[in-house]
Amino acid sequence: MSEDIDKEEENDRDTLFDSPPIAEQERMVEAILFASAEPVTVQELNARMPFGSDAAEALVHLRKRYEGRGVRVVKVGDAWAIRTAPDLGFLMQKETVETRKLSRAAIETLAIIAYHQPVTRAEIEEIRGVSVSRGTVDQLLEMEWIRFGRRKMTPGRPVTFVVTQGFLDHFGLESARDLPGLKDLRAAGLLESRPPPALMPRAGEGEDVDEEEASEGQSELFED
Amino acid sequence: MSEDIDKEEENDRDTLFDSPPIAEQERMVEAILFASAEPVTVQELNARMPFGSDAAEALVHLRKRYEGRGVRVVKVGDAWAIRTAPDLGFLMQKETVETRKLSRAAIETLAIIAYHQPVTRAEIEEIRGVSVSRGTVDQLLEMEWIRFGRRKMTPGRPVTFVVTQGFLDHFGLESARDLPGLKDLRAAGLLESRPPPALMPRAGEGEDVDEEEASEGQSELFED
Amino acid sequence: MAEDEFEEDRQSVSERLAAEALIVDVDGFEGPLDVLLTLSRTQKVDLRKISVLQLARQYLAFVEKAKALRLELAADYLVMAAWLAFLKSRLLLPPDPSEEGPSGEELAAHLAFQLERLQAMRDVAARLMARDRLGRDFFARGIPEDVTRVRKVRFTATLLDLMQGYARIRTRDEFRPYAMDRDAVWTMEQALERMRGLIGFAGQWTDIASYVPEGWDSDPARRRSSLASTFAASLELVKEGRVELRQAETFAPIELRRRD
Repeated sequence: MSEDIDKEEENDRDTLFDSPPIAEQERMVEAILFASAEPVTVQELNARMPFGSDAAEALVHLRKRYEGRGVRVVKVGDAWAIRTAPDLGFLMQKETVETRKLSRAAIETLAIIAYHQPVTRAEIEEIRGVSVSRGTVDQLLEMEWIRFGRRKMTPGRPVTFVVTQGFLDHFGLESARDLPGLKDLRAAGLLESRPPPALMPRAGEGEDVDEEEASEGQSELFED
Repeated sequence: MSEDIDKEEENDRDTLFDSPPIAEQERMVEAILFASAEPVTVQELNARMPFGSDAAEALVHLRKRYEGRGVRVVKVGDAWAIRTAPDLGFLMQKETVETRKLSRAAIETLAIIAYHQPVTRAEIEEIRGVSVSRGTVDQLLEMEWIRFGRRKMTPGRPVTFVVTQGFLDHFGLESARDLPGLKDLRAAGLLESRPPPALMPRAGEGEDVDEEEASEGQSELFED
Repeated sequence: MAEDEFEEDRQSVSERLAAEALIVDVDGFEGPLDVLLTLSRTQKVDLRKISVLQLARQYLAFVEKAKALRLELAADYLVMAAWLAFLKSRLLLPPDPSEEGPSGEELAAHLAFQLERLQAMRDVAARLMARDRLGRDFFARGIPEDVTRVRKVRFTATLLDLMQGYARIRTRDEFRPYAMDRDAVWTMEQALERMRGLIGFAGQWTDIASYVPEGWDSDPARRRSSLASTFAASLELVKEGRVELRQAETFAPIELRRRD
């Protein structure tokens, strides 16, 4: 039995002192990020690395190491990925994947979801002035650029849409806060959802949303 | 050779058309190797890079840069690719632990060892009424629930088995003496005083026959 | 600047195009708000300074033109036209203090806000789509190495399992042959045996239910089984010519009598 006890003590020591040196952890993060086409969260990195590793710290080092190189360590939402430097895109005609051309309606709907998220279908219709076709939303869902968010706590509890990590990855955004022109739009009050005065004609017969509370989520998402 | 002459001509042109600096070429090779779905030959690299580039030289630099890193530049046939460092292969595996109930044969063997330790294989077979398969004992040894005890001072000096500290920990026992006795078992309704069926095969009688298998098949039938 | 010199010309071209589009291709517009936004561009001012009154007039003219050309206009276009006509009248007439609801200026301001917001969304959408994009300008790993899943089985057992296992050995019950639990089954053989001994006394018509063994009529499963086997045994006895059966009507008791 004393043998077993010795062994246990050893294990304890392992967990206390034997997390890999940070240079080694950096190599591990490097290998995992290189291997994956999809962004990997810090949580998942830690889960795959030996006990006691600190992927977040290793990432800081790794990111610096790849500054100015042909590939970069980029942040995508709460995950990390390695992507080629955009200035070298011209070398990659071979790798270019022809993405399905999005309709104007789809592009506008996507932008509205990105800048106004979480946003209901009725709110999108209010902004665009026309009803949103099912196909448009379906297409964006299928591309995994948008997903369902929380339901609004308004009558009818309508579903909301938010953009995904895939969206951020595709457009090279660290977070939804980095959307181009977001600050200007907010300063100009264009992200506020102003309730239309009575008698105003409205687009579509979307869900009956209480517009007063419609923009509550927006601030939540973008405020730090 | 004409090739060499061509190359020289190329080099002449280099000076004329400003081939990218070698550091830049290294970045390009890095990005191409990263993004390509297949290993890339030097020839193809040169074809994709700006005129006057020397992918072979850039590769030498890139290869050196990745020495000792989490990924390496490796030659695959006559082409080049970036691959995870072999010593980090374990990071590319995700372990999922599945908990399964111990087989009836293993539980019974374990129970006999716990109640009768130190006990020889022959004794286990005598008590169980069937021969004990190697696999069952090995499994229990591997789980570190049993270990070898002292040899018996009987002819043939057979090895004995005893339970380990790990076993006691798992079952929440301070010592093997804390196992409930036969009386407790009966009081708990675990011992039925049903008479044994006639013609009970006894251990030792048919050692050639693989009784273990037969009983295992049977236990499967009874397991819920 | 040279650009300014061409401004006038270019505008007139785009205006002409817009006018043509308005006339022939109503379907090309995404609803009344889109039309209004297009019309507002002809005012050549910042959307914040737009004249909603002028815009209302332009829109109404557009609807009139479409009507003259007998173009089918969707209901939303007509709703918007009616509303803009109403807005126009509010903007033109001095405010009536007795009137309820928002003022013409408030309505106009909101319309201007909607147009500005829609334009802003279109602008950022264009900026978004012009960004460096994955798969076009920058690229993900070309040869991803999938994470292989290694399944590791961990065996476990409880103290109860252990005790039960040991108890099983001590009681040697592990070779009990497999048998269906027959506690609630009264077989036809059993019924036949029981009835053979009893029918000698059945000189009178007797309900066959009375042949169900004692203690088998309370539990539903047992009652069902014993009744079925008693009935089947009765049929067997009829076949043997030892008894006769009768039933007065559907669902009435089935009665049995010895055959002499």
